[in-house]
Amino acid sequence: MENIQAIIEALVLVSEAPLTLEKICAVLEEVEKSQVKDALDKLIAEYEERQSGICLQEVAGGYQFRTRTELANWVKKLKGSKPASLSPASLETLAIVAYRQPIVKAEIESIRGVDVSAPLRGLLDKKLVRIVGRKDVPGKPMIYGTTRKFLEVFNLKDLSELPTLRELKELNQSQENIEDIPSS
Amino acid sequence: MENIQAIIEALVLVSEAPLTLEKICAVLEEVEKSQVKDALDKLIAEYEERQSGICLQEVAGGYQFRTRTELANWVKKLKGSKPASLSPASLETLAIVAYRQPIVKAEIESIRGVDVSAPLRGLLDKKLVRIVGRKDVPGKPMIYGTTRKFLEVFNLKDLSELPTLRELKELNQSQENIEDIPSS
Amino acid sequence: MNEEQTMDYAIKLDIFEGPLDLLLYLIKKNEIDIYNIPIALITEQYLHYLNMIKSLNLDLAGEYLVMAATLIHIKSKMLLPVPQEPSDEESEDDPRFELIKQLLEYQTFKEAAADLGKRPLLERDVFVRSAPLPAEIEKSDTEEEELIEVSIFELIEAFHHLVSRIDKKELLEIDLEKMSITDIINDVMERLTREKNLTFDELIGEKKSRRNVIYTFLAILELIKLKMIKAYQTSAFGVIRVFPAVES
Repeated sequence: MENIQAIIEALVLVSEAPLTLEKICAVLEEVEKSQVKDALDKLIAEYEERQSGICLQEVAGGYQFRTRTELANWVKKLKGSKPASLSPASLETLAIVAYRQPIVKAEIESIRGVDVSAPLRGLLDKKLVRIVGRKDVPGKPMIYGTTRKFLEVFNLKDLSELPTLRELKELNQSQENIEDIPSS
Repeated sequence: MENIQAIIEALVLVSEAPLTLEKICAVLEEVEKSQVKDALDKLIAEYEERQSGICLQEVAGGYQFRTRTELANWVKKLKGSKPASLSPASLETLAIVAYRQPIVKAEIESIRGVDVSAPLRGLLDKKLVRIVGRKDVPGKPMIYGTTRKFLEVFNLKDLSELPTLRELKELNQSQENIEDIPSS
Repeated sequence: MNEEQTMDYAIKLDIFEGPLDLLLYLIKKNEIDIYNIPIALITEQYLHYLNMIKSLNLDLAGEYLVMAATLIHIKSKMLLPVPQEPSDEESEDDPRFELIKQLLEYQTFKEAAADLGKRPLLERDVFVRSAPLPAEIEKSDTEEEELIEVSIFELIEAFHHLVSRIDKKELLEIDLEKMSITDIINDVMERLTREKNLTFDELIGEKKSRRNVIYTFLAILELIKLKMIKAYQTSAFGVIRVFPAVES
């Protein structure tokens, strides 16, 4: 068999979406999963060491070649198009869905304090958020969650890679703090 | 300026078509064409030397990353399990079957306004739609409905979990503007 | 207020994401402790902003007004004399408790959103290969069962476009109840194809819930109407036996 690393490189390159370890293993039937993982780690390190313009990254539960962030301006210069960025309303809505999923629209609205129809719709269109089902309560509201594309776009390996909510800890402690409020 | 080679690698990776020398030079304004050419030759040699699974190739008047020909079989093996997406015609046909089932072909066609033989066959092949019976009317037309696999693919417990058009419209609604403001 | 200040407000109003965001701004501007909000001051400033929006003829979402009412309500409650004996649940009694909780939670997610925005974003900071694959590997004969990647949102979008294109009003209504019956219709047809004929009791099966009986009955009526099944009864109150209308 040819060099495992070389095969993996080829597979990752041709893959449209981040390529999962499982898929690589399915192709390399006779190779141990741990060996495949080793080869992947080695490849990542090699691209890193070489200071190549592209790097092999673990994202959205798979592996993908991506350009190095420092080179973004050069790539943008080539592409010429300005990327559509997310509005603060969309980002806030997305953050709530990401951290609180599965979540229904009313819950998102109670946190943001505003109607979220428009940003939610936009996120569905952009495929960053999806309908995961319906809640079994009166009215059967739809439940939302993030997609794999969300992980891809935000460069996340998986949801557990999301930074923990710093303030949320404080929020849990706030109960105590609030008890200290002097009654005015 | 960062390493020219690294920039070129990034540019080639993201380019939709083989990237021409001219385009690279246009991005790297301050670099001499001969220097860019040198960097490209060096890169080609490096990928070659490393026996990497991908190689930088000059094709169709430009440069492109390609998998090494010797690895074609591995790539084909991977591509065999590529997830298919549905064409718009299939998606529309599927939507009609899903929301209007049980339904006969003539009814689907009257909604879509075109012949649906091809997409319907495709959906039957993909096991998203099935024949649920025949109607006891002249011609005994076949009646179509969705399958269990349809529910699985769309992550639904049952058909009542399908979103309704009203819910979609709600997401399209923009906020209502309110005129009255209480005076302080 | 002079022209310049008015403009200042106009610009700022644009950047608020809602009443909570506006409140957080006021809290920050006044360097107030979020756990001990001087409600009178904040209410006054909040309402001031709202009037500003009004005078500028800008659109104001209803949520801002709801918050104004909430603030005024809290303010009035704060004016009431506090019961003398301090209790453990005093915090719950603080009229500001809910608002503070809401503000802290919103602030958390506002920061989480900012953090998300700072991540290396695809198509902004990082890029992936976008070239189509060479034709010879794109097409390969598949023996495995095809996987399908499509979301439910795309499905309803497709239906929506279709409906808006042809403007058929009767297509618009999708009844969840009806869809529940459709599930049973599919189930009935599947079993009939297998068993050739079934009695009503058999169709209802073990799950003899009121809901299930009614839905199954409605499904049978619908199937008869659609001429997909035929139902026979040997005598009044006798066993109802259903058959596929057309032998498969």
